[in-house]
Amino acid sequence: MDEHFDFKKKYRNILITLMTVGILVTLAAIFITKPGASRIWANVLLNNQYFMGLSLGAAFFLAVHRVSQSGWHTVLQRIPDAMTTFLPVAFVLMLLIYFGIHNLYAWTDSSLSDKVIEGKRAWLNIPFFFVRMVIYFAGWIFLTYMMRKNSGALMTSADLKYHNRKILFAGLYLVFYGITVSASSWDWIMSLDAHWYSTLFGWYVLIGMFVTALAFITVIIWFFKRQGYLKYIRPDHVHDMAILIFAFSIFWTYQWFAQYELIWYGHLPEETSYYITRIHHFKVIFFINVGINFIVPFFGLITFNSKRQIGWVALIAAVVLIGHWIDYWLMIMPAAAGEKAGIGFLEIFMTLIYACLFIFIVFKSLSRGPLVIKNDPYIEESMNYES
Amino acid sequence: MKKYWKDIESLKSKKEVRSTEKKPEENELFALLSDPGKILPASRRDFLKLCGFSIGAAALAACQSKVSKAVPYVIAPVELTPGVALYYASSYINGNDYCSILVKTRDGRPIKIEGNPDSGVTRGGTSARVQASVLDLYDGGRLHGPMKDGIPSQWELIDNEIIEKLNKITEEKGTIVLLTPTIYSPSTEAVISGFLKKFNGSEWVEYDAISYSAMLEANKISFGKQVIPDYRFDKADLVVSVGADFLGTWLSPIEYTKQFSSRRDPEHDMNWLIQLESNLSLTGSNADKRIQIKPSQETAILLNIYKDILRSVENRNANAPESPVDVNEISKKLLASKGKSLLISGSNSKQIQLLVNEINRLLGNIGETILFNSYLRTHKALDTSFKTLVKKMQKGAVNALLVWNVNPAYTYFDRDAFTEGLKKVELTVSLSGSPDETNSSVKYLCPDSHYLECWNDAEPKKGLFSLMQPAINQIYDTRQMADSLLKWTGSTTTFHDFMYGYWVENLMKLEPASHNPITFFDSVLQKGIFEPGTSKTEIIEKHLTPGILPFNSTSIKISKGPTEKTLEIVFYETVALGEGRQANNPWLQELPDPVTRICWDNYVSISPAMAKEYDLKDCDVLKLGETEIPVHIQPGQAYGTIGIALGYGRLKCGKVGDRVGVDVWRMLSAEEGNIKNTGKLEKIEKTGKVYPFAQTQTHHSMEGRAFVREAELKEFRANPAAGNEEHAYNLEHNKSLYKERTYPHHHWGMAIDLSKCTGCGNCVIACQAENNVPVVGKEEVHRVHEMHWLRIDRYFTGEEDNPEVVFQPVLCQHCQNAPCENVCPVAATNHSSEGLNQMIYNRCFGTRYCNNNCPYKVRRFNWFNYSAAGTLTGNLRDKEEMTGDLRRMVLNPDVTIRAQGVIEKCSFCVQRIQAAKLKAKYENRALYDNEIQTACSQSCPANAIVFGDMNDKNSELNRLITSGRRYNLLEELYTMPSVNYLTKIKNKIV
Amino acid sequence: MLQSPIRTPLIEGSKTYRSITSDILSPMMNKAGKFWYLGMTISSLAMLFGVFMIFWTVWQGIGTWGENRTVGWAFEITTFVWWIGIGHAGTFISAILLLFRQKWRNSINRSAEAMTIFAVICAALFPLIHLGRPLLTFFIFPYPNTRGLWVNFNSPLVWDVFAISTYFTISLVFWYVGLIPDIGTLRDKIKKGLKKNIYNFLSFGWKGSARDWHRHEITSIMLAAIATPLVLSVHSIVSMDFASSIVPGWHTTIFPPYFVAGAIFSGFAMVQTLLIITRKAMGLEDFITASHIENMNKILIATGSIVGLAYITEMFMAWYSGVEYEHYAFMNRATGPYWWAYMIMIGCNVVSSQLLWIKKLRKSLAFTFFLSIVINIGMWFERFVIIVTSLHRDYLTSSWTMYKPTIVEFGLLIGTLGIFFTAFLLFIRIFPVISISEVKSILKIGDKHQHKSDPGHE
Amino acid sequence: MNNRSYISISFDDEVPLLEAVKKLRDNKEKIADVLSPFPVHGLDEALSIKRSRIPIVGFIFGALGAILAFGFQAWVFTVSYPLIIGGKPFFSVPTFVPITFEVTVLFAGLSMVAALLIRSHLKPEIKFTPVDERITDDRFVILVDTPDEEINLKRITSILTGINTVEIR
Repeated sequence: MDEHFDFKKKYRNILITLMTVGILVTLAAIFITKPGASRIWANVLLNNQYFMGLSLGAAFFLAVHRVSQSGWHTVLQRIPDAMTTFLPVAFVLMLLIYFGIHNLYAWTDSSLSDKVIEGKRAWLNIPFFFVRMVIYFAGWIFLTYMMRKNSGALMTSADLKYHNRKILFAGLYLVFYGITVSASSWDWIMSLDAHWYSTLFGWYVLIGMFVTALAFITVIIWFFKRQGYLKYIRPDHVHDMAILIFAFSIFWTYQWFAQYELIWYGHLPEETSYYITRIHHFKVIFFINVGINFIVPFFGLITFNSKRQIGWVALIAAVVLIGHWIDYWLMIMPAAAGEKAGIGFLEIFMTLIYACLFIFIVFKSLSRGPLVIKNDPYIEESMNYES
Repeated sequence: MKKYWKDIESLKSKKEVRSTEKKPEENELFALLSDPGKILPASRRDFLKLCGFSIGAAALAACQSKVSKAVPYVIAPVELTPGVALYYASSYINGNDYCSILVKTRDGRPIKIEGNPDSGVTRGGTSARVQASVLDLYDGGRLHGPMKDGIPSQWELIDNEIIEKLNKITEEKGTIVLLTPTIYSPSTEAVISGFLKKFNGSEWVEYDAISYSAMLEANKISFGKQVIPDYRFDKADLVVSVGADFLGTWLSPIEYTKQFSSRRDPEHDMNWLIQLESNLSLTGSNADKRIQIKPSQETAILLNIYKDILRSVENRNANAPESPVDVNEISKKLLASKGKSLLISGSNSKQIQLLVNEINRLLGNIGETILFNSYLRTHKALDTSFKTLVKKMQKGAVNALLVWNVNPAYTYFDRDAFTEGLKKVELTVSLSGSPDETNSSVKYLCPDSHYLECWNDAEPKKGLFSLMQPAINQIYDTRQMADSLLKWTGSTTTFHDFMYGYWVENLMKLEPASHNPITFFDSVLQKGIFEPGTSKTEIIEKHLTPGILPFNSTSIKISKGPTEKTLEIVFYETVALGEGRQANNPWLQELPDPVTRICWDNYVSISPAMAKEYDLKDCDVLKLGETEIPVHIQPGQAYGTIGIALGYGRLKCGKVGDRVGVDVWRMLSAEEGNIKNTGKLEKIEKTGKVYPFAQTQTHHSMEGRAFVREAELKEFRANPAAGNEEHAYNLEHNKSLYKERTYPHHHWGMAIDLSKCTGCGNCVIACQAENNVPVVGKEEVHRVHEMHWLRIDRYFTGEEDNPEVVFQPVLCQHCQNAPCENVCPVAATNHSSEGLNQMIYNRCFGTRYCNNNCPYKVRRFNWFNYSAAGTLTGNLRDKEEMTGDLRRMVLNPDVTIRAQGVIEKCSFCVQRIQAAKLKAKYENRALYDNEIQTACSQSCPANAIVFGDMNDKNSELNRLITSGRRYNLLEELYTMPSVNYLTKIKNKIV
Repeated sequence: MLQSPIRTPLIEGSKTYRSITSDILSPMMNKAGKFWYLGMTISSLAMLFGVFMIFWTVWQGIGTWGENRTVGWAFEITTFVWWIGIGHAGTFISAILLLFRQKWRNSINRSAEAMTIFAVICAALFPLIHLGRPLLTFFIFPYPNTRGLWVNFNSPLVWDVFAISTYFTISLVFWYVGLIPDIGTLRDKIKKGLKKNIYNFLSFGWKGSARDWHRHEITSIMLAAIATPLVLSVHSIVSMDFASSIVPGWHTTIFPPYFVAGAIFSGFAMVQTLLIITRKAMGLEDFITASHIENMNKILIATGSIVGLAYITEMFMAWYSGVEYEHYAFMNRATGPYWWAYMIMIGCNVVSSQLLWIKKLRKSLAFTFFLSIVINIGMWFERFVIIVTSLHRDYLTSSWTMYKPTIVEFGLLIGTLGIFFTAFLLFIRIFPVISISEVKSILKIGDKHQHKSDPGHE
Repeated sequence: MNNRSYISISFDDEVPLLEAVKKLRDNKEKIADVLSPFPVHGLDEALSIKRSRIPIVGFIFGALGAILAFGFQAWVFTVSYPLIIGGKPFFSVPTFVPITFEVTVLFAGLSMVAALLIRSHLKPEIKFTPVDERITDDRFVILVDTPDEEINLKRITSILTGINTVEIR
């Protein structure tokens, strides 16, 4: 019950080494292959979005379960809680975009005389862009902080008011996140293709974030269990995580399909432009994206037994994590870097830097308290959970 | 165009049968029946052919007497092949309207009228009225036979009685009056003069309801000839029209539209049109500059123009009151195009017409744009002669009145005087073919046949002749008017023989090459027209050399400007209904007015500013004197004026037209003997009632969307894609997610030149006739259930009070990426390998999804069983009786009629495409360019619509669609329509 | 199974297995009251009215409706989508809540599923009668016809046919499979007579064997698993009827999930309407407790907010797209001639459901009942707004027009309401409205007393 | 089944039932069947009932449905009667997806229900005599397979002493 995660020196060293390697290779890649400023900045944006998405998705996971008064997740709630601690860092990283904004967003060019972009100026202008960015992050950081604080308080106090407050902030987070996840994805991703629009886009990104967060939580569970922690997480919990990955991968595919199908069907040039760029130049990646994110979790987790083995589920989750990285790549790169886009050393190692940083922060946070919040009113229910 | 005649040429050798005026079908048939012992050799094949034809024959015969079984022909009529259309060249004559036409018949039934491209007058053009006239043939409301005192009678009995009475009157030195509209048939004129000779003391009075008598009188003074000159809009660089709707209704609109539109080609030289008018007319909506005036201001405006021009041409001064509008520009423009301009006025005031003549003389237009060699003969009547007649009748000085084809009891403003006079006439005979307000109170009805059942000739313009020939046997027991007159004169010849004789005697000599009367007549009959070369020199009388016209501007009276409060009324004819002769024609009734887009009604047009002032809304009912009439707010109506259409509110024309709209003829008045088409009104009274219109377009702005793309001529000259910049953008941006389809063989397409289109509505009726489009009636149009496959969208641009007008014919665009096709669950609409968007009626079960997804809204749903092809019997919704056995004879057998609950739409006249392809295949050749004409492209008097194969690099269509003006409607949707529009180029006068 | 002590019990009152049986079966064992007869009379009259209007439509033609050249779909498709939407709550409750371990669903799923089936029947009527030639409906099926022509698989309407029939079949089967044990109970409770024979026949010989229960449970959960994406797909496909077109206001990618959310929203509202009456009329307050109502209210807030978010997204995107047609379509929605419908939609769906944040209102039965009706109206108007305001002013301004419904169209709506309530009233007297066996299986979870007295059962 | 003899042990609650099952199985008694008014939690494990293969049936038939539906649509559009529709390709995969999905679900769902009915011998029957009419109400019954009723009755009663049974016969 009073399990503490020990963020051993060994782990730290590995992470720091990997990060250093990442930085070195990234720099080398930049100087040797000369990928162009757009592609570099697009990578920054891609990783910002991806790892911020992990945090936001984790918070979403918590919020949904808390609001629906679900008990089973209680034993593992510290993991997503820890994932949300990355958000302030994500904020700083996102602010970096300021320096590359002209390389990324065509609409920042004020000399551009384009009727469509002219019409969007009220929304798409640099000051407002950053004002919105600050608002989004302020809200996310504050609400996740409050959620974390109240659930953390239950480590020491058994007062039900923390529990209730935790639920309250979860509800507020859902509302705020529901609105801002759409708006932020329009801002940061959709506006890369300044003409293109899709009403579904925000929700599509939301589900992507959720699936990645689920996958990441699962991978962490696997890792911790390997390290001997989290004994009380039983196949029943894994089963539920697997069901969620399975279900929301299908749901993601559904949204992917809904967006693609409707645009394919309507065949209006202002909409198809998005897919034309991606299918014509990146056909393989385009279909790999659907393959990884749908077929792998679907067939990998369809049977009863496969859902109950943490090793297997974590493997599928890892593939899904890569899959959704590709998904973001497809959303961002073709628009930002054009035909020069590709997956090379730059992409892989810059992601490595981010991943190490992210894991470092998560582990750090996890090491700050017991892995189980023993005063949570649902803890006993969760420990004894049977699916 | 010559290629077209392939059809008719093939008839040449078979002409004899026609010209003998036998009715071989019937004669042979009955001969056979009466001699059953006679065995005729007929192969099985012949037998089948005959069986096929017999269906048509039976249908025909059914109209005369009940036939309980079909009897096949045993000897085939030579020229008939069942299922193959025959075309007869003929002429459309209805009152003052004239058109040289080809009558398409199928299995003995005329089903479609097409323009005769060889005619020097109408040049292949038609009008909505001409197109619709074929339906009049099958009007069950026509008089079915001779009647006496309202009781059906026999021709022989009636003839004897009339002859007896006429003779008696002549003996007693009484007066016999023959009352007709203008007659421009030379043979009929000869018959009439024979009649007048025979009955001593008889008179012939011509009466036109819409009269141009002031013009005739003025021309008599100005030019010494009481004729309407030959206006040449094609020669005029500048047309200034004061209230003359020459593209719509003025004099000879088909001819003028042809001429005018030939000068609207921006690639060549474009003319200018300045229109000064009160109502927004069809011409006004096509004008480069339109100035709103009150009718009372016309004189002052013209005087000012006169003053300017006189000063500049002859350096003389004239008095003129202050002009209500700035005429400097007009005068300047007129002077700049001396000899190449044309000033016309629609007024029926002698003074104004004199003034117009004088200005035209000063400008040197006489002999240039105003010619007299082939003057117009279709309007000859003087109002004074009819007025005299009415006076005589009232005095009882007329003993016999023979009325043909005029309806003064309805159209004459002082109709009470006429009807009162009519009662005092001993012998009243009407020769009109349809019931009307006049012949409902005459003693003898000797109904005329429909023009498609008649022989006749015409000389609409001096020296330009044409023939009319029957395309069907008489449906009813009717007799053509000229035959009746011949009979009563005591002649034994038929009018056909009489006419033949007349032509051989008088006209053959005009063609020195011909010697054989039979071949001469037959060749004319085959072509439909006879236009012997007219002499090149003008035939204006010598003494009328310019400069000494008997004209004195000081004699012109200027009526005192009415007070601001007084409203002026302008009475006008609508393009569809004219004076109301064809009021019983449902096609015409349902044709939306080109400008107001209202059908099945007339109304008071009122300007938006005035409506605001009087607190009027659309559809409010007003009381004008004794008549109650609804209001329509019409942008572009001159402030202080209202417009009301004549020709409505008939009471005795038949089921369709009775009580449609309001009769306002009584509100006319006469001035100096000429009937004015204007009036005054002291006040407007609101009744508080509301009357819903059947209006097919209720939103009049394009809302900034580029449906009709426009440019000025100057811009166009600088950049052929002016106003069409979006097209290039769209071409670049319209990229496909998948491979685009190609249509390697034929790819049918169409180009519509918006610069040329005048919006007249002729194509709408042509399409309706060709494709069996049902009529739905007023109530249904009001419920937005109209069925026209082709509509003409009309948009206003600019300010509300003085809008510019653009027209855009919209039909199925035959999109290559058709949104409608995708969504049909049963694949009832799909694409042919030749690029046609096909509609399979019997597969359609009516989800209307295609209609929702059609961005052009060109699909039409059969909301009710309109055509009697419904799947449930007994639920027919046919207020206009379009589905009676007789009316259905107008149906084109090549086009399926559509059942209740199915969608229908334009097919690009696929039946014509298939027929032409078959023919070409049969003749083992490729299709010629322009060989296939859709109903709309064929009938367009402005040549605005061109149909063809987009794959044919040499086609006219390809020339048009490769021009910078080409664009597609809503092309940003990437539907890739096969219908292309060409930008409207306006020759703006700033 | 352990339950956290802070949770409210799922079933109130001190129930035993036997009392559960007798409580739930009482309507089947006793004579109907006069209110039942009154309700039956009203709803069957409404049904007859609707049947007459259907006849009238088929006989006369679609022209008897207010639709026209420009507005090809209006009232009927609005009502169709409305019913289909209502038909989503049942499967949502049965399937998705089952997967999400929401135990409280056990006492409401049966009636919600029945509601689904009746609503789908009402909905399925409209695609049929809205056809111009309803007698040829069979054209829609891909059968080998004499011309070798199949159907157009590109058309969302064909997808609709597959989606709705699959949905109906699976819902019906799911419902019936769940009913079998309860019919067994009925069979054993009724002593003799025709009724017993009928229930005997319908019970499929249910014994209650452990193996049967095992298979029954697995089948139920697997049906739930496949019904979950099914329920999503059905309304998504219905939304594609609109979204795959190119009509501005219809063609928008958010439609599939947004329609699903809207469907669940309206479905739950209808469930609330029915359950609040049913629990009162049939004395089932112990099974369908205030916390059930509150839980459903929470789902109403969630789905209502999603719907509201979708409205905002659509509005924003219409502006953001820079496409004038889109822009106009949405401006016209809010400020055009049908602004009132838009206001009803916003007011009834977004504003009203947000009131449920207030705990007091969320717990108030009267308010919930009122609100559920408001939401039902609002959701009808949502579809009306989407369909009519988009169509009546689309691309070519020349074709813009207005739509006004006729009495016939109102008759069809009233008629389907009649069919729905008639069917529901019959259902509550023929089958148990609450799943007896499922309620029994949660009896001990919910009951604190039982829990305390018997702590070691887990 | 009915012509064999059983000993039936009735309970009025599932807790003693589960205990009894455990005890009986520990004593190697052959439990023919356990009848209950609702699925008793833990009974499957107690009786070691193997997880049903109904989901596999569903998967197989679902896959069959998917292949049939997709194949049929593709065949119709490319081989049987290709029509040019809206300029779209004949083999238009995105539009085949919805129907493929629906047929998959339909096949899977119906096949699983069919499997349930067949495996559990559930079918409409005119005559049916339950072991105890209260099984569907509040009785839990264990049927123990037995060749000799009297001897076994005693043995079983002794096994179950201390467990709250309603009736053993």
